[in-house]
Amino acid sequence: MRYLPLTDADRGAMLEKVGASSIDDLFVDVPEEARLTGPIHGLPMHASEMAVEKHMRRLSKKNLAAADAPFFLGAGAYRHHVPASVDHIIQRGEFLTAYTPYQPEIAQGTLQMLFEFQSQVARLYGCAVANASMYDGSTACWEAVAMAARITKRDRVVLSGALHPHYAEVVRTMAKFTEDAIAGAEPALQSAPDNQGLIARIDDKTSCVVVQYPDILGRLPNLQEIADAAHEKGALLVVLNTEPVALGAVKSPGEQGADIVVGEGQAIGVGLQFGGPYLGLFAVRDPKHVRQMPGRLCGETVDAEGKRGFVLTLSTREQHIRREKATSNICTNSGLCALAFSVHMTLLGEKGLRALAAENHRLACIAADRLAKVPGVSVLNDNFFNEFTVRIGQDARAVVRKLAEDGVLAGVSLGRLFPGNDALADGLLVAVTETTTEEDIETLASALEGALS
Amino acid sequence: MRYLPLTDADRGAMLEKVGASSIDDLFVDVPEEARLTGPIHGLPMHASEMAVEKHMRRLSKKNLAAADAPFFLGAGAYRHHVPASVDHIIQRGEFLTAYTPYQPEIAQGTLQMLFEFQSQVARLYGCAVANASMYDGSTACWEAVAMAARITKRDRVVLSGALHPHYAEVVRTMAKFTEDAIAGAEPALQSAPDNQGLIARIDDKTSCVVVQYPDILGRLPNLQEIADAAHEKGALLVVLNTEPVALGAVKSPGEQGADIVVGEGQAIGVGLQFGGPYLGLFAVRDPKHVRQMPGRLCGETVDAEGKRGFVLTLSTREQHIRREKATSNICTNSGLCALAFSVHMTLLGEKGLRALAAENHRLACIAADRLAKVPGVSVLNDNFFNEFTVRIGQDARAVVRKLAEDGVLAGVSLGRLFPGNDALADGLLVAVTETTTEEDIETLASALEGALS
Amino acid sequence: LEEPLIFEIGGPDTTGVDFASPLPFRGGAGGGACNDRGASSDDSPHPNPSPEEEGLSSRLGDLARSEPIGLPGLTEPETVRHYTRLSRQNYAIDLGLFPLGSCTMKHNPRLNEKVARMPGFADVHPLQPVDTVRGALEVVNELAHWLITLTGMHGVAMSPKAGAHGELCGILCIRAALEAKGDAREVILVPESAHGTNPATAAFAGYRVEDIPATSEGRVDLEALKARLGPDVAGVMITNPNTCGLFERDMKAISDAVHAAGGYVYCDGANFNAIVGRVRPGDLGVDAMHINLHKTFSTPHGGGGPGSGPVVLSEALSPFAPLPYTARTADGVVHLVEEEDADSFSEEHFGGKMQSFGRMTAFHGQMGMFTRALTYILSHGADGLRQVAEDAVLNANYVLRSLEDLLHAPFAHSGPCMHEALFGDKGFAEGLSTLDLAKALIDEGYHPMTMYFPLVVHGAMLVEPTETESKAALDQFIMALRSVAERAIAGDESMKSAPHYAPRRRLDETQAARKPLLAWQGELAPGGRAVRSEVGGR
Amino acid sequence: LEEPLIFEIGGPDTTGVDFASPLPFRGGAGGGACNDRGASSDDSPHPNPSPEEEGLSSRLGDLARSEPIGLPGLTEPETVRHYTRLSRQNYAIDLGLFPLGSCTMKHNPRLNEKVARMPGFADVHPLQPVDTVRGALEVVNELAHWLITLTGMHGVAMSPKAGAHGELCGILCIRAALEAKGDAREVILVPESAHGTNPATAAFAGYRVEDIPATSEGRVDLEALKARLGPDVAGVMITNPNTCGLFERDMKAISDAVHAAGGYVYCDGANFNAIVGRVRPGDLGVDAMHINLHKTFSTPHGGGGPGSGPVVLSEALSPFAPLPYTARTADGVVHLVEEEDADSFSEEHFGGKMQSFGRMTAFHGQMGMFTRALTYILSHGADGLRQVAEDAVLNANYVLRSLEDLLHAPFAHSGPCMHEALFGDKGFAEGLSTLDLAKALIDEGYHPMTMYFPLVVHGAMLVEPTETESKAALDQFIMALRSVAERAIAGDESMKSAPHYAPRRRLDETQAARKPLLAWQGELAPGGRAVRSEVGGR
Repeated sequence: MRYLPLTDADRGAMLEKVGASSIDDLFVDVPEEARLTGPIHGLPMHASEMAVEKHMRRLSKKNLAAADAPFFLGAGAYRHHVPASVDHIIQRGEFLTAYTPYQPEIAQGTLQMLFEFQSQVARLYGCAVANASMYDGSTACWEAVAMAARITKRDRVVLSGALHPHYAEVVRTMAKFTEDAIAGAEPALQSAPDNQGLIARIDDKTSCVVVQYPDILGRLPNLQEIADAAHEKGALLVVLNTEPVALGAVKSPGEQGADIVVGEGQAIGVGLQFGGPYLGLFAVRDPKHVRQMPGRLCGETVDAEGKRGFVLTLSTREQHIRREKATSNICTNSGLCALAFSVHMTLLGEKGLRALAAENHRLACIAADRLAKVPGVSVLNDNFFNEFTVRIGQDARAVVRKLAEDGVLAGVSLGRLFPGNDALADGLLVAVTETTTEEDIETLASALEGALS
Repeated sequence: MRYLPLTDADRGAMLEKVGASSIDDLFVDVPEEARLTGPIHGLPMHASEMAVEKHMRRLSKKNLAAADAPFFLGAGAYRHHVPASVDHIIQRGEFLTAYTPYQPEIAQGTLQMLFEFQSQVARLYGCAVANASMYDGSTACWEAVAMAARITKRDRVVLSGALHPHYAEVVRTMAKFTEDAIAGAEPALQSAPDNQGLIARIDDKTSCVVVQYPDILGRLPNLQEIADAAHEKGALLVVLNTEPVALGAVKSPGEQGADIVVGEGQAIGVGLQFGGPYLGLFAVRDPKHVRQMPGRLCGETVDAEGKRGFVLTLSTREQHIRREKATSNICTNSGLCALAFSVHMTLLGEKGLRALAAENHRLACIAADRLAKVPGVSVLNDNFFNEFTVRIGQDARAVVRKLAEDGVLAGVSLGRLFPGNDALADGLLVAVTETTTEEDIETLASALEGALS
Repeated sequence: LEEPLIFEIGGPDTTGVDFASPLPFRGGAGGGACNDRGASSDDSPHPNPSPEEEGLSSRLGDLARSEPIGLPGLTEPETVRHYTRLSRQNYAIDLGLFPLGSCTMKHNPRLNEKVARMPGFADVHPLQPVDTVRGALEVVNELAHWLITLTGMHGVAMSPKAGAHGELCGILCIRAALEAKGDAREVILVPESAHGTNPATAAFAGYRVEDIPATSEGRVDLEALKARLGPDVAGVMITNPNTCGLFERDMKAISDAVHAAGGYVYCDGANFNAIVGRVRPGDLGVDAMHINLHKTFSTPHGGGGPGSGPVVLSEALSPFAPLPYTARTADGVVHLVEEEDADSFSEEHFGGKMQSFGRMTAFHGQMGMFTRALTYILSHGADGLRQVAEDAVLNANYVLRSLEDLLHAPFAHSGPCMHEALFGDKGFAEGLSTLDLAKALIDEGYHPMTMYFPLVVHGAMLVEPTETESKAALDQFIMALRSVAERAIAGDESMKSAPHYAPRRRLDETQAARKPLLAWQGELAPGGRAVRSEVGGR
Repeated sequence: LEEPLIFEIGGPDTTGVDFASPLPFRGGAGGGACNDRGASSDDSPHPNPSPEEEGLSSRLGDLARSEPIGLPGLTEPETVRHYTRLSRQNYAIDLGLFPLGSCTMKHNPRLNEKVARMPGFADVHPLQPVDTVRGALEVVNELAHWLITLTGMHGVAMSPKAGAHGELCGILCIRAALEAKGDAREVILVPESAHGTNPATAAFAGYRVEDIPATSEGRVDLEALKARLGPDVAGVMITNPNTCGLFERDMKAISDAVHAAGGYVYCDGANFNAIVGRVRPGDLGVDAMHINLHKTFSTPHGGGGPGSGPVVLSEALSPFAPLPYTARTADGVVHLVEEEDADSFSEEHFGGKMQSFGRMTAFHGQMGMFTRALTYILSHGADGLRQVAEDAVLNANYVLRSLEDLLHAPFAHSGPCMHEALFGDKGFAEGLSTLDLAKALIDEGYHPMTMYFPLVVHGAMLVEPTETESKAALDQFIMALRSVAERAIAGDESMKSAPHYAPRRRLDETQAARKPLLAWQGELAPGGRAVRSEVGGR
């Protein structure tokens, strides 16, 4: 067995040292009736690398990879080009096979990277402090809600109607158990987000308002007026972003008054991966809220010789110290994805991120204009970044399936996201990135035209 | 430009330091008429990583990859499964982006690896000493011929008729310039190699006899009798091996009396790569011949504190010291391929190599027996390892092309290797490795049956 | 050389990513070995025209960014070098033994990495039409099947993102099951020696946490537990094998007692690697157990994640599992079941109504970890996984018995240990602590063991070698550990300032916490970059 | 920790490669999130039956191996760790500046590595039917086209395996061209400062080598060369930019003189990176020049190879190029031309007969390097490659002018340098040498420059920074080099025992050469493995 270094001779010598006559002696504490005598039933015996690879390749080929089709899906997961050097770096054994940096003297590589990552995220979000990452955007979003409740000591949450429905569902699920009250809704197909309706739902029992930016329909709400309204009632504004590339083109949530900014970082460096592992981003505008933050934090300090170094810090918030009084039960972060994000962001830099954002927006504008010319199609959005909603006058879900059969991955139907909501059924979310070509856009337009005629 | 770190500000500051007013000033020594004024004509401007990757992927997809077809090609390049960890290791930046280990104190990684590699090759070949690798098997083969001439001070070379024709051609080409006389031939479709005919050509002007093992038709010549005959005339026996996996199943050339053993190491760790880069192996049975060897050699020594360490040694043989008196003009070895070979060989070990060889032989036997049942097909070989010759009663070259159209890569026709030799035209070389499945063999047999009927 | 921060070397105008038009290779390049002819193309690039330049108007409205972000950029050579250098300041399993008890640092096979990068897994969107991702769903389903098989359970929730998330999933299943019966209970019992995530999870799910005492043997006190059970106890959270490295002999009795009292049994499966293939937790009455794919099934830790924590469930809890889930129907097709059709699907194919407690995360879980774990399970197979557990246990016992004469081993008398060996600091010279020993071990070239956990042992040292260490590697480690233990006993003061040979000397954690500096505070050097502050030397 | 040899840790019975039957996943796994059902398979493996066990007889005849080979095996965890540890004893461009003059250690883009591994390039056999490898042939042809374009030459031979192999190719073309004219000549002129491969190559091809003198400026002495030319001179081998880092101003005049005398001009293209995109050697009358793809076009050095040395050729030499070659015909199809059809193909499509001197290697050349080099060329494009040369030259001049006040720079007065800066040891204190300075530089964290080459300068130090170093990196390097230079001038004796902080102290090369130990001599520990000889400490 290629992963097991002990030889039979080793095993014999070691059993002798241990004072056991057989390996079974080491399992004496397992009750007789629970001991399996032979190999577990049903699972094949060990297999060669070649055989396993072949099996997995066969399964892989049963999927239509995004690179093999004109591709327009977004809705919280975006396909961007990831430079080859990102994957090279995350495969360095010293990053890939390291553990959580509990021994900082021999983990400065991971720790300095996390400090750089936190700094990048904080700047991108317009915040003071970001943590070392969460599981993903949806769990980060719930943690933000829980944190707002701790800070405000209130238990009523207002969710924007234009929040990603999976995220809203996660919040609702968790709130069932924590007994927070959730006021939410589903979006209406309007050209701009209903900020006034949202603001009207904030009252002085509201712990926080959760707003997505850009929202699930691709629209860009003005956050400042929501922030002002929330703050007036003593509530916090939680802003969710699921497309960090957008922040290269639009104002940050922090500069518009968001108190907690969370997001999904997958778009930078991580890739699609059928939904995971992804990268939860979490930041606060006001440093005074740091001690209420969930998750790991890396901080700068010095060593015994006065040299700069980095450590995990403020762990008194965390479960391994505070146990049932922790800010969260979260233990793992998403370290390797954070590395991928940080490396990709370093390669981009300010200049590259802005150019990337500009290119995304440029192509999205071209796509919107082109699709608007397809008979029966109208573009909903007043504004958008790289994703927008079109109405196609018939059940978009069926059209998406039909186009997939023809090898075009046309976008995400609102029917897939909000099943059962007939008012949304003709809506189609179309995401465009730098990986989209004008030829792809043309293919989509023609295919849509064909499907709708 | 993503690979160029200087900013325009840097360039300005540096020009100032240098005392030049513009970059053109640094090219003053180029005659006016040879200076290009604009970007070179014809080449596009710089392109994004994404665009280049897309272009190269398009070219890649115009090829039929071996994994996508039943595959039976050999003739000096063999397809084996390479464990994923091999590629991981050769992509470590410290191996990939290091130079020749001229500063041994900071190159012990490469040097120890080379020492291990040399030791592995020497043992595999049954020799005392191997060098740190050559460009490929064919150039190693010529270097062996040249070395034999240096040792024997004779200039007549006897080539076995069953030598890979590319290798024979390289020897002939080089000999035109070095004025060695080459006696060669093309093989006859006999079930066993013509040892006696070969021996009859050895005389007391012969510097060396070059024999391939297994030979180009997959046959296994008995080397000992050739060695004895050569030694009797004062000539050396050079043995060429192009399938190192075979040596896990058959006697080594060294133990049968070969003086110089050379080979192509590609089969272990390196992969097909459309013919290169490959890995030349070079070893001598008698350590006294070491100083006549071409190429780099790594040797053990100690450092100033007495710790074991490794250095490139005996460089007085080499061009950078001896210039026109060097044993060879060779400068580069094939370091990264040697690493891949050594890692794969370490993963195999004696046990794995023997199991791999057994599996190759087992499947080849199945294939030979199955193909022999195809009407019109006969198996030529008395003996073979994982490659054998079949006669199919018609022009094999056309049949191979026809089968390729149907998605079966059927083997190498002797017509491709020996064009114009009508006696060989119905011969087909079939190679079988552990990557071949019994289903593949069945597909080939059916396809052949269809093509021949 | 010290490695500066990206903010200290990167400028706002530097980038390692180019944007130019797609390559205009119309007709391709011409020419040949001996001839310079054929078509050539001469298009010039168009570097990202803005929408305005293209005759489009921007659709950003009044939200277009006006302020700089302050992000530094590096070119590719600088980037590769920065992170390569940083990486070399890390210890990792690829470099040596990493004996972190309860964290299970085993070898991460490279085949797993290769498989996870196959385009059909890595380059697939979670919301693609289901017919275009059948292979991905098969991976989820096949892994689910083997997890169920290996644990002897009834169902599995695949979406939890990590171990603690899986704990939460299990506890929420318990809560949902109780609520479905109208049986509101308030207390979860947790042993003192549990991972900190256990009480945190129970609290998060709205439960009050009470301790279960341990016996002097280091196991749960069955009688005390029984005495505490009652109508207010929703369940227990037990780690088995436990954090003292011992198998809970009375597991079945505990389960029976809890069930009899109307509660459920949560098993923390962090240490499942010790028993995989030899014991099925389902046979011991467990109702829910998370499985750390990065512990038992070799997916990489990556410096702190991502994890993946599928939760296997008993028949009683399965209906309450979170959405989405995958299921293969009798016709062999794998389905993705989400909110929309969970009820109908369940009724149609499995003859029962789902009572899912909801959704724990967007999308479907840690696909990248599923492919790796499945690859690992298939590589080892039934015989290999059993051998994994055996070798892990043998290695741990070898460490225990090779050190118990020197280091205090409080539960050495309690029978064989399982995957890890526990020691305490009793016998150390005055003033020297477990921390000092750990830091001294760094100077010997090793990552220290888990320190000060579990809390039940003073100055605890928890050593988990795993099955992927050779005897030679263990012998060398034991020798090193003996040597530092002898120094700790003898009172070698130099240990207090260890490590001496690491990339950093001991770091001041107090200062870090007192004046938290959590982000770089400077401004980027405009139009260029700051010269590094430290120079020369090593 | 010292890393033992694989022979000291690996056993003959250990392997990291399993052989078992293909997975029998007929019907796949069943089950779902909530249900443990569905088909499962229960086949057992058949571990490699021998041919005899299969009812086949072995076809190895009497040559079946009977003796052990003596190869050690390691499992995958041990293998990964062994090589990871070894790698960390290397310096590499990924770790820092690597100023090896005439060796050109520039950044190796990772895209190149990704492209080279695409299955259509990596998993293709060289003898596949041509219709199944058209894309591969297009790569060869497209690269050939750009090499011709960039050099302004007529043709290119793609098959040479490395720079020195390319030199040989060029010289053999010259010899073949002369022989075709019935003009046997005996002498090749080579400057003293040439790479050692130049004279070795000429000698290998049967020529007598004579030196060309240099001027005090460090360039070829045109008048002396002209005086030596005559009917016995087959050609000259000139490196341009030369190994003193200077451009040969008189290159065109040299070419004209050589041509007038009936000879040919070989240009060693090792330093083409200094002028790519700014100068085309074809415009200077060069007849043949090899191009080191790993120098100018960024393919990795890999610790000493593989290289790749295509040779661009003038119209006069092109017909003599070695086989095989690729050519695109007017219909856009790329052909592979081998021995069989070279003559007919050439006549049909290019209106001329091939007079190839033969074949230099099996198969078609270094495909893996071609894909990388083409990727690099397309990434940089015409504007980028020009910038490459400019930045390389600017960086070298910056180094030259930042050090010439301290280090002897013999040709500092000869004009700007090109890609590299040359210094000598004049001014060092008695007893301290270039070697000592180089080893002291190791202690500063740098790989030393090229030492004692070119031979024309005493104690030569040849520094080539390349274009992929930032100004900040250069400033830091210059500071380090100044510091060791100052110590050499001041006579710091501690330099003689440098390096002090490297994985090894100075190694005894004399002992290595006097008693060569070139292979491990021991026997493998039977049935297990030797315990490592050294333990502990760092």
